[in-house]
Amino acid sequence: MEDLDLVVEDGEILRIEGPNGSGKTSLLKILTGQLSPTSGQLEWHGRSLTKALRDYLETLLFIGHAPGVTASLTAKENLGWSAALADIRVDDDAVEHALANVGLYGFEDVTAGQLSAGQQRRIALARLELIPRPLWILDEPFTALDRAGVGWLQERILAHRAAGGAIVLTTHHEFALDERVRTVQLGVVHGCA
Amino acid sequence: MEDLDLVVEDGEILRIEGPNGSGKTSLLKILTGQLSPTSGQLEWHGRSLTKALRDYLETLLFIGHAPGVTASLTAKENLGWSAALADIRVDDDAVEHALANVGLYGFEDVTAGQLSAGQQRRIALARLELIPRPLWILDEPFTALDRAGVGWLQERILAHRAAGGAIVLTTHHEFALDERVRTVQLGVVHGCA
Amino acid sequence: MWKFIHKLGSPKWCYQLCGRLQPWFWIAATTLLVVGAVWSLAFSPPDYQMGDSYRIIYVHVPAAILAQSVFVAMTLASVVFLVWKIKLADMAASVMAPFGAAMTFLGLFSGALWGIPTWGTWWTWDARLTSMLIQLFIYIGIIALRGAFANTGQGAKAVAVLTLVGVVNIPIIKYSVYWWNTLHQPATFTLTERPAMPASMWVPLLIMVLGFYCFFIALTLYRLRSEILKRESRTRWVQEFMM
Amino acid sequence: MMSACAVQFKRELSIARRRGSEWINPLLFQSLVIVLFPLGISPRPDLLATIAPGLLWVTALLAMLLSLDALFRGDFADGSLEQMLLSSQPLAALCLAKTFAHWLLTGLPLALLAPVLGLLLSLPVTGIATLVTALLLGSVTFSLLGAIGAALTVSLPRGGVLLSLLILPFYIPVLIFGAGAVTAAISGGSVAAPLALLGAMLALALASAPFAIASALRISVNG
Amino acid sequence: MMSACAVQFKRELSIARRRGSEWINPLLFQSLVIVLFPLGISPRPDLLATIAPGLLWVTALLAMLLSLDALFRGDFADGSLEQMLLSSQPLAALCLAKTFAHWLLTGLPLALLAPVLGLLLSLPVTGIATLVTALLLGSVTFSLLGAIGAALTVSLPRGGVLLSLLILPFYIPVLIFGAGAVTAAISGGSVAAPLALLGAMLALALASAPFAIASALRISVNG
Ligand code: HEM
Ligand SMILES: Nc1ncnc2c1ncn2[C@@H]1O[C@H](COP(=O)(O)OP(=O)(O)OP(=O)(O)O)[C@@H](O)[C@H]1O
Ligand SMILES: Nc1ncnc2c1ncn2[C@@H]1O[C@H](COP(=O)(O)OP(=O)(O)OP(=O)(O)O)[C@@H](O)[C@H]1O
Ligand SMILES: [Mg+2]
Ligand SMILES: [Mg+2]
Repeated sequence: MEDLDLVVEDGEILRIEGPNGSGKTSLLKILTGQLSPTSGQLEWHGRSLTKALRDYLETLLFIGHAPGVTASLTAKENLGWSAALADIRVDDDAVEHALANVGLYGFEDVTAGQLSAGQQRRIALARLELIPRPLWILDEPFTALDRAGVGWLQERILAHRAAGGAIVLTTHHEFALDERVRTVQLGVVHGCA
Repeated sequence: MEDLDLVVEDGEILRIEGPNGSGKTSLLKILTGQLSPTSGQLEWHGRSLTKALRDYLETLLFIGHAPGVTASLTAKENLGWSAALADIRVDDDAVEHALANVGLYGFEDVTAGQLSAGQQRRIALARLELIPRPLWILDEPFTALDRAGVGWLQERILAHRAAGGAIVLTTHHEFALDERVRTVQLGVVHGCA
Repeated sequence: MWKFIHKLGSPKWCYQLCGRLQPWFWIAATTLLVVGAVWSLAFSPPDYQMGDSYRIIYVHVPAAILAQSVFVAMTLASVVFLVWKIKLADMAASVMAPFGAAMTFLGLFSGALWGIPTWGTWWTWDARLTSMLIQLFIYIGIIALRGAFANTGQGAKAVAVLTLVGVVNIPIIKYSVYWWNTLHQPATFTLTERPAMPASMWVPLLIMVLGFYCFFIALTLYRLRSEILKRESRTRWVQEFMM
Repeated sequence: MMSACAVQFKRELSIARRRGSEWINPLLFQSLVIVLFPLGISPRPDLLATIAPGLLWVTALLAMLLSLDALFRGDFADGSLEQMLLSSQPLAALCLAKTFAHWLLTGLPLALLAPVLGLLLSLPVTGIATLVTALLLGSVTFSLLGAIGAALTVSLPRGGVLLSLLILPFYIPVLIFGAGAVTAAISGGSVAAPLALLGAMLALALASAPFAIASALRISVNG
Repeated sequence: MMSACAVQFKRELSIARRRGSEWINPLLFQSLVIVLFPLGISPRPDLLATIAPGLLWVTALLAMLLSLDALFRGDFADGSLEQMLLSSQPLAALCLAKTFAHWLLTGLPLALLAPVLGLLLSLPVTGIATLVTALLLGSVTFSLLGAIGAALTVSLPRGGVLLSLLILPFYIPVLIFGAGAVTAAISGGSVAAPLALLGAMLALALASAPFAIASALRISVNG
């Protein structure tokens, strides 16, 4: 990967673009502190990320390629667990409300394994409703969503920015957002033997 | 699922549309003879599908949600195996050519597990180049592809139709094809307890 | 004939049929079991070798025979289910399995009890005993496999395949006493010969066996009815029925 | 943190409940393997009684080992593990909750079943109480150590056998003192020493395994 | 069809080659479990010699069983199995090729290793030749029957223990005659009868298992 100098600020959307295999997922993994960069360094609020990792994670909501939805739990149980991991207390109403917002009203007590690809994805996205975190990092969040779902998610992202949150995302989707979205273009890939 | 009466003919593109969970994947599974419909029946060239299944499968190329690409084999080995399953003989040149066509030139001998999500998907799509079959059934083929990949695949689909082939596909993507694409709209889902 | 099979495949019709047949089998089972039990315990003579301990035979043999018959019935049901896709056959197989397992256990248990006075040990690794133990494990495997699937239809088919594979054990149980010379005695009842026991011993035994069969059928009909209601609970006829 | 652990623990139990009678499988596995021995070796009761303590321990160990492979596999495949890693909760504590649930669903039932199997193998009754106590202590250690192996192999496509290879060497001390305690109880020797050693191993595992599990998971998920 | 099977077979071998020394894992597993026994039971050579034939068979059986769980799991997860099902090639033949590759990578090495382990357990040399022959025959049956179980459980999140439950009962006859043949060879009895029975079971499995595997796979993939 070439040189890259990124700054993400509150109230900003950063979109990472690039062809398949250009390293978007790897970059997000670096940004979430999962991979350490081969060179260069990460800072958060002026502190090195490795040192401030715990505090950093408390501000972060990440949804990756794999949605992190357990097939043998119901939609509600899945969200309850996510909330516990984020250390917030939620009652049944809040969870049901979040699920209704992502269009899963009536599916609260169906085990996730019985839902379609897009519906499982929506369970993961319901975290955005349930867990208030300033920084969202989303890897291909529009995957498997239908048109209504894409529309909802775009609005949700704009609303989060409006509320002062920051979003980093990758997507191959045509992205119907305004000009205030910063885009980073990653290089083309060259085959290697 | 409601009543549905579908006829797919040569030289035709049939697009199945519908919100998440409306049964698109299930419908494709029925069309490939994997699931049997609870009611109704399938015919192929005037014969019942269950009887003509073997002949039918010889005309079919299916790419589903899971790409069918083995992580510990190289791109080339994966395609060689796909060709063998389709009972066609291919030489190394043909395989390399197909891989180059999907933008994987130089990645022929990298194991698939080391490639990005979109690159793995491209290995699966290289089957469209390598294995000549009249009927393509594709479930969300644009998933994980970058813009160039989407463009390539759309052209490839049009070329296949022009050559007299038939295509059935599902996608939530805005689909930049002409008015000759037939679209079937599946119903909205209602939650169940 | 085809019409009949088709009709039998309709849960509603079958539910009613089971309801009509059920009382008769309960009556037959009770009568046969009571008569058989009284006769065998009170009236048939003690064995000249084994004394009174031989009376275990009146539980042991029916249980052992049922253990195998139930599995054969499950196999037939599985074939019907796989070939004609009649869901009812699977429901029947699913309610029979626990009963078969129970009978296998009873056969093993009574045999073990009986072994103490006659063979001087409650267990030996003899071919029949072993194949019977395998049978118990096969039953348990079948029940476990069904429980492991969240999707009922998928579990049903998987269980049907396993049942077809498992049926190879039945001839092994049956013929183990001929193929290997073992401690265990060969069959009492065969179609070609008269039993070697005196009639006062084998007639009550036959009654007990028939009684066990009737009990099995009655219980299966009863449990099949509740299984039908459970699996068809979303259909209109069940909902109307429940109101 | 306590509440996150409690939720994690409840989650494991719910998953197990959804999957029905799965907790019974290790028990059946142990029973089946124990049945294999008289079949393959010899059904002589005196011989069986001699090998009974060791056989019970080895089969309980194998039953636990087999069930361990799945401990993190599902969570890894569906991305839940990634979420756990990115949570601000201490990963070691979450892992401990998971491991404890695993023990509750396998180790505990195995320890409670042991007397029955022991009697089948004509194990003298004087050994039964020690057998259960030793298994209760030892199986927790098995769960904790095994979870390290499960964490290390979770990203590998065929973990099963490799996991056994990694973990079996560490199980050996537990096995020796566990089976030793039972043999001592039967022959009238002192059982306090081996049981105390089992307890010490348990304490050691409890203090260090959670951190090992957590770092093994980080390595497996992020490569 | 022959060529598709050949390619399928080569594919399995390439996958195994990519994964490196994986074929060695069952051997190590068997060796480790065999080591557990003297540790857990007693290192007396006469006792070990008595239990050696059975122990070798039971451990070989367990080693194969463990490796079987992964037979179709990877192909199921990445969609390759779906492609095999939708191929116009006969699924049973493809499954046979897969199963044969599995045997070549586990059963064969286990049979060839057996003499070494036998000598370690002080098994009389007169039994060695029979041990290898019997294991060669029996392990193919193990692979074939085990593949049915693997196919039935491939879609279940935690197949391992359940697979053992389903398949062990069917392994028991093979085990009895296999261990019986070795014991007979040592005591100077006739080995022809048990070996012939092992051969018969193999023939039966070979004729029917591929179809059972194929239909089990269809059920697992499509529900
Ligand atoms: C755990 C131990 C035992 C097991 C698993 C067992 C198993 C069986 C089985 C499977 C049958 C059914 C035969 C058939 O279908 O035709 C049977 C029948 C019978 N068993 Fe046992 N048995 C055991 C112990 C004994 C003992 C100790 C005795 C008495 C000495 C005994 C006497 C009989 C007799 C007389 C029959 C009737 C034979 C016939 O009518 O077929 N069994 N047993
Ligand atoms: N294994 C299953 N068991 C039970 N129900 C299922 C199963 N798989 C899917 N369904 C149900 O079938 C319906 C249709 O699912 P399907 O996967 O066909 O949807 P889809 O149209 O492909 O959706 P998506 O756009 O999200 O891929 C869903 O409502 C889902 O609840
Ligand atoms: N596990 C791995 N081992 C080695 N190389 C890897 C691994 N995963 C990814 N790579 C390499 O890193 C590069 C970037 O991969 P990455 O997944 O970040 O791409 P991406 O931009 O997310 O692509 P996509 O749009 O297809 O999701 C790829 O060229 C790939 O070959
Ligand atoms: Mg990516
Ligand atoms: Mg779909």
